Amino acid sequence: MKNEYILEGKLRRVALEKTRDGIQITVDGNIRSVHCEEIDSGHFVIEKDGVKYRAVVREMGDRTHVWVNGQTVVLERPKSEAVGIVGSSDSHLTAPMPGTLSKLLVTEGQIVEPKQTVAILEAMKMEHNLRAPRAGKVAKVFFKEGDVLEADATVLDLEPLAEED
Amino acid sequence: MKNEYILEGKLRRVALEKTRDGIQITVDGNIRSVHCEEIDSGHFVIEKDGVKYRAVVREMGDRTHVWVNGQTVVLERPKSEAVGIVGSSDSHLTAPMPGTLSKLLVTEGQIVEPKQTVAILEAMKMEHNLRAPRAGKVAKVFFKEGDVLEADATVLDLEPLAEED
Amino acid sequence: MFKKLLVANRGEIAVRVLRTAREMGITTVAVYSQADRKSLHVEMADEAVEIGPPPPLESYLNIERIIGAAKATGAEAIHPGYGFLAENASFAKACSEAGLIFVGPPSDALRRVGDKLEARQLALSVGAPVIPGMTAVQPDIGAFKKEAQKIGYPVLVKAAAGGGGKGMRVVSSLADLNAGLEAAMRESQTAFGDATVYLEKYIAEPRHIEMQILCDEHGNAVWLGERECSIQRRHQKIIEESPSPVMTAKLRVEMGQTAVKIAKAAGYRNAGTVEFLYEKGHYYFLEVNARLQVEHPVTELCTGLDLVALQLQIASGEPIPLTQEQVQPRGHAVECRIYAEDAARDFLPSSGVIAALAEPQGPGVRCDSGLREGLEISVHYDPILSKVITHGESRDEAIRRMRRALSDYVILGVATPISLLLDILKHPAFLSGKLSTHFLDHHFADWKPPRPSENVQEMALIAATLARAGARRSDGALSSKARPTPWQTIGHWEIAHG
Amino acid sequence: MFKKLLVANRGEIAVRVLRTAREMGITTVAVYSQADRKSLHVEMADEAVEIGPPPPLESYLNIERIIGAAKATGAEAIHPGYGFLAENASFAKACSEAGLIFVGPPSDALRRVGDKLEARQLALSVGAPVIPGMTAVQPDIGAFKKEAQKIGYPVLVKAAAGGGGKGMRVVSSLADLNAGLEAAMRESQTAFGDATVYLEKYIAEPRHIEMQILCDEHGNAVWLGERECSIQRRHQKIIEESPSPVMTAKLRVEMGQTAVKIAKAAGYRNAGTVEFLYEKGHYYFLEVNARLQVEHPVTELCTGLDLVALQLQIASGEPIPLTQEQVQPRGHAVECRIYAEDAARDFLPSSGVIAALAEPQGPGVRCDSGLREGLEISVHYDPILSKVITHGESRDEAIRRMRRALSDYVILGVATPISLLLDILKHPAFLSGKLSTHFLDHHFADWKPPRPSENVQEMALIAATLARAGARRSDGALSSKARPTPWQTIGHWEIAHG
Repeated sequence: MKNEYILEGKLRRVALEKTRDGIQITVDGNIRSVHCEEIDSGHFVIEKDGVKYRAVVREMGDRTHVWVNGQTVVLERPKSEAVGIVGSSDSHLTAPMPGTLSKLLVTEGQIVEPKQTVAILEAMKMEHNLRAPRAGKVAKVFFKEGDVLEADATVLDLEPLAEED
Repeated sequence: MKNEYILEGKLRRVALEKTRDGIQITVDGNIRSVHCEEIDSGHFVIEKDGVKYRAVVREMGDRTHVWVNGQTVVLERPKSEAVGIVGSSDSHLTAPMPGTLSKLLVTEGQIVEPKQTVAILEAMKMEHNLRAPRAGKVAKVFFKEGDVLEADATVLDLEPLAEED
Repeated sequence: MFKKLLVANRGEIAVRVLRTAREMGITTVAVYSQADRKSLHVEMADEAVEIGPPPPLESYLNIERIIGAAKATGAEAIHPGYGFLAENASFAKACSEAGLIFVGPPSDALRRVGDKLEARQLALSVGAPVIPGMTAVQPDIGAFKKEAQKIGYPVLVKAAAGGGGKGMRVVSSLADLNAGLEAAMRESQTAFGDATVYLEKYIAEPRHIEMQILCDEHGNAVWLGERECSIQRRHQKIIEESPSPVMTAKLRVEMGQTAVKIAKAAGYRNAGTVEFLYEKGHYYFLEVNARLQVEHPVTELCTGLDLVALQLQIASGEPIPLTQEQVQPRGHAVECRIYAEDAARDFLPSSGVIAALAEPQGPGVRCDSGLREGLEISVHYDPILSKVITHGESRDEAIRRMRRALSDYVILGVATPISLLLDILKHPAFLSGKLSTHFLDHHFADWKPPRPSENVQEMALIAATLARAGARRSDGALSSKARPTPWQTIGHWEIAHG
Repeated sequence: MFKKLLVANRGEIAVRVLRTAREMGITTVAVYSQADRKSLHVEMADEAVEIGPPPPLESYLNIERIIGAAKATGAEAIHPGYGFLAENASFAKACSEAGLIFVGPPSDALRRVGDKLEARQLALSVGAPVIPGMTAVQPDIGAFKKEAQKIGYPVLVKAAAGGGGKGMRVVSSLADLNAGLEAAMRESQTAFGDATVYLEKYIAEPRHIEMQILCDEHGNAVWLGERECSIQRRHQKIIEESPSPVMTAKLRVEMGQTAVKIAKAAGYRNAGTVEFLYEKGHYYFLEVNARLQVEHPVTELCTGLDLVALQLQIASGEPIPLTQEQVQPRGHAVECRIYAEDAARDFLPSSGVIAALAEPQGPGVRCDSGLREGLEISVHYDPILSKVITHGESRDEAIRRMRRALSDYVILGVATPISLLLDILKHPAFLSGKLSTHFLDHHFADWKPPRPSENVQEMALIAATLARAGARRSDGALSSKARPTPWQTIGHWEIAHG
């Protein structure tokens, strides 16, 4: 089988192929000489060059979380959408977690600086500052103070500054 | 769904039935008023008359092991074989676990008393006495000393004592 | 001793209290919100009562519901844990009015030490050193401006009802005073239902050192040794230890005696903590935490005592079963708090489902946890998941043991600060005991999680692919227990070279 | 300190040793038989080497393979755990000949204390009280008959190379002597590869009390307090505790000093245990266990020391880092051994797969385990699965804590003695400390597991049926992680009345 993941912004390819001697693993086309032991469902011990790696894998939607020797690596499945769509973090500001919009500090049409706090979200008994990802003009605000937001809800749209701004 | 188990030698019937108000549970035809919470796969908290029971269930072949509040209850699925077959413990002596038959203390035709040690099985670095389940005559011996036995292998058959024995 | 106890809390602390109560042969009652139906504390208690919808105000902060649950189940006493109603004087009062034992200080003492300004007065009255600042509630911004001017910027705005770093703001100049006051008041209102704030001198490089105390109704009081809790983020502790690297035997006795004096002056009862700031050989009274604290296990591992058992004994009217001389701390203990939060993104709380879990075990390792696989971490509550506490003969051994324990701790599904904690536990300043409450700002302001090595990345990619292969193979071949048995999985693969 | 350690063992003890080694920054190497590929100790080590097929003689007892693995991986030292090669003088010798540090006594000392008769002579030479019996190997049955006649029946036949109750038989009359000798010799040959047995007076109601010692190569030696291990089945300990309920401060010092004297006379080094029988105020030297014992955690919890860390320090040539006066045991500790065995069927070992597992946690609870869900418990090895050790301020607290811990311990798939242990921990004779090595024979000879109440039976039936319903529903709906997520399961059922 073949598998593709995005890791650190790069597309990585893993292939498992049955051969006469066992199963051949390639990463980005390079054969990897490893010894794999499945300990339990989603729980592996992999040995490479005499070094052992403990790995625990859980798929969670589009993301696969893998714990390897005390570090957590998050792999993303490549999106089927066409490349080129602007990342949401650039043109929209989204709620990083569910919570209550306790303070809205900008209005539509206002120009904001990068990292400027534009709203305050309250969740888990704490206040969290939502900051502008870049400079821009607030094109649209989708909520008002006191609204309860779901995770990833778009709070506001930013549009690029025109030359004259 | 309906389920049957043997518990303490008795046949017990459990039925789950969808009703307008939820799911109705009957045990041996009697409705049980309980509150069930599935915590995780095979892991339940059941409340009856204000008392909580924690239960962990694992099916293992014909047997279902259930841990309930610190006690382990083993349920058996009723065998499809016709009722009336003599239990293996009564007419055969079986190895309770895998091991080496280190000593055979009876020969075919010999009459044995209940609880008499008839063979010694060695497993896990220990000797274990195999004892006759009841009085009887050794009808057949299936292994010799030094043989390696699987769990549940029949070591010998016992036949009931005739009147004249 | 009473026969039945209701635990008015959730998560790891409810589990921890339930364990000791069960060991003492006390029947236990859990309460839970609709979000916590499948929680460990609900499962562990002998009985459990649902007390309302997920928002705390409608469940864990709902005094009427909780007292109702106690009456309905015949509980004689209520342990509040920490947070929620633990330091709520009205709740303590409502308990006693309902004929229930509140496992904590009497309502009066709670009110006295809960008001930061009154607590300050109490400390002054017994001669304890305090931080320069306001001594009474001030009605308007003008008074704050004047006071700030007097003691000099930077100043610290604090919630009078505060705790846990909530409702606190450092203000470094007059220009920022208004905004700081507003933010602190808003947060204080949300967290404690009380917007009263006050102001004090901001101590630049303090250590946070606190003293655990016990008081009973027979006039006995002991101190159980200090904890240093200087490693904080967002004014909230994440690593605690005992003894403090700067503590001397003489200073310990002095701070212990001061702590007991303050508690006695307040009419305090049960377990509590007197917090101090320490800088350059001087210490200042900070506040009283009138509850069992998150970091109490550090003291338990050093003293060999069970603070919850002692709390229940004291609450049932028994005298403290040991003298000051019998308190003999031994070795060194360290606690790391595991929050559902992203340390690389300004400690943003993280919600989700615990998809994989393996908790650390072994000699000298304790893990106080409310977790299990499949548990949903809700957005409604404080994001503390668990605590790892290690004990060793020396500070060095306790720290090395903690590093081992944390590197064995598997939690997938929510972000945790484990890799930050591991980096702190390796940092030269931490290892040499050079701590202050600004430790993280000084040394970890731009911290990013260590980048996985190319080998670790490749192993993650391979393991993820193997897991998909395994999941595929087990389709349709699953046993009725709904997970593949070992021999149904892909098993042992030896990969031939080239 | 050496940099790389090979652990020549498996199961819980390998895991326990690996934990401390990792905490000390030592690189670890595990060895494993083909049956143990998926074991926890293999996963936990930095490197792992397969050493042969499942039978111990071909793997864990294969000296050549183990030393080969150490050389191949560059390990400098070998920790043998307990059992297998732990007390094998040839192995210790082979290690030193291969330039490897054996973490244990020198080969000579092992031989000296390993021969029960020579150990007896050693004890006599330092004036330690011993049990009347043979003082040398005897060539024929005639000599045994004569000796038995002299000391009087009942007598005890023991393997000279023995330990752990293997190769031992009580003979109560001349008629049974022959059969007893044969059985003991056969078992001894199997277990230790040596059929030599000897004979001594059988003490009717002894307590088993042992003293933990440490010796270094600089001539230092300390004793760390006693453990009482009277609760035994098949001559093998199942519950151990410290301090012993019959111990006095005076007797403890006397036994401690005697133990150290014997060890010094033997040229002993590293951690070891001197075992005694105790009856009516008298104690008799029994034997030296020249290894880390199964029950060592009891001493660790009381003293706050890490015996494995001390073993590694001593083995690397460091002096014992504490004086006799610095050893200050505190509180009370109890250990329960969890074997894969059926206590209701004459402790018949049980093999199978660990189908469900939840290990006890909480303050004062330690669980040393080599288990995980899905692990196959093989017929090839000693059936110990794990140990639960609890610590409390008093014996009562430690016992109550143990009851709570055991009643939380979920193991499905193999039989365990947990319900027997729970019954022992409630028994009046146990609670009052009236122990002897025949405790189980006296009080539990006809023990049957408590019959589940009708309610418990019904809950088991209902849960089993719900599990089947759940398993069915998740067919075809499984996520790729091959187990149903919580929201795919049957969830919350409220059953209406009537």
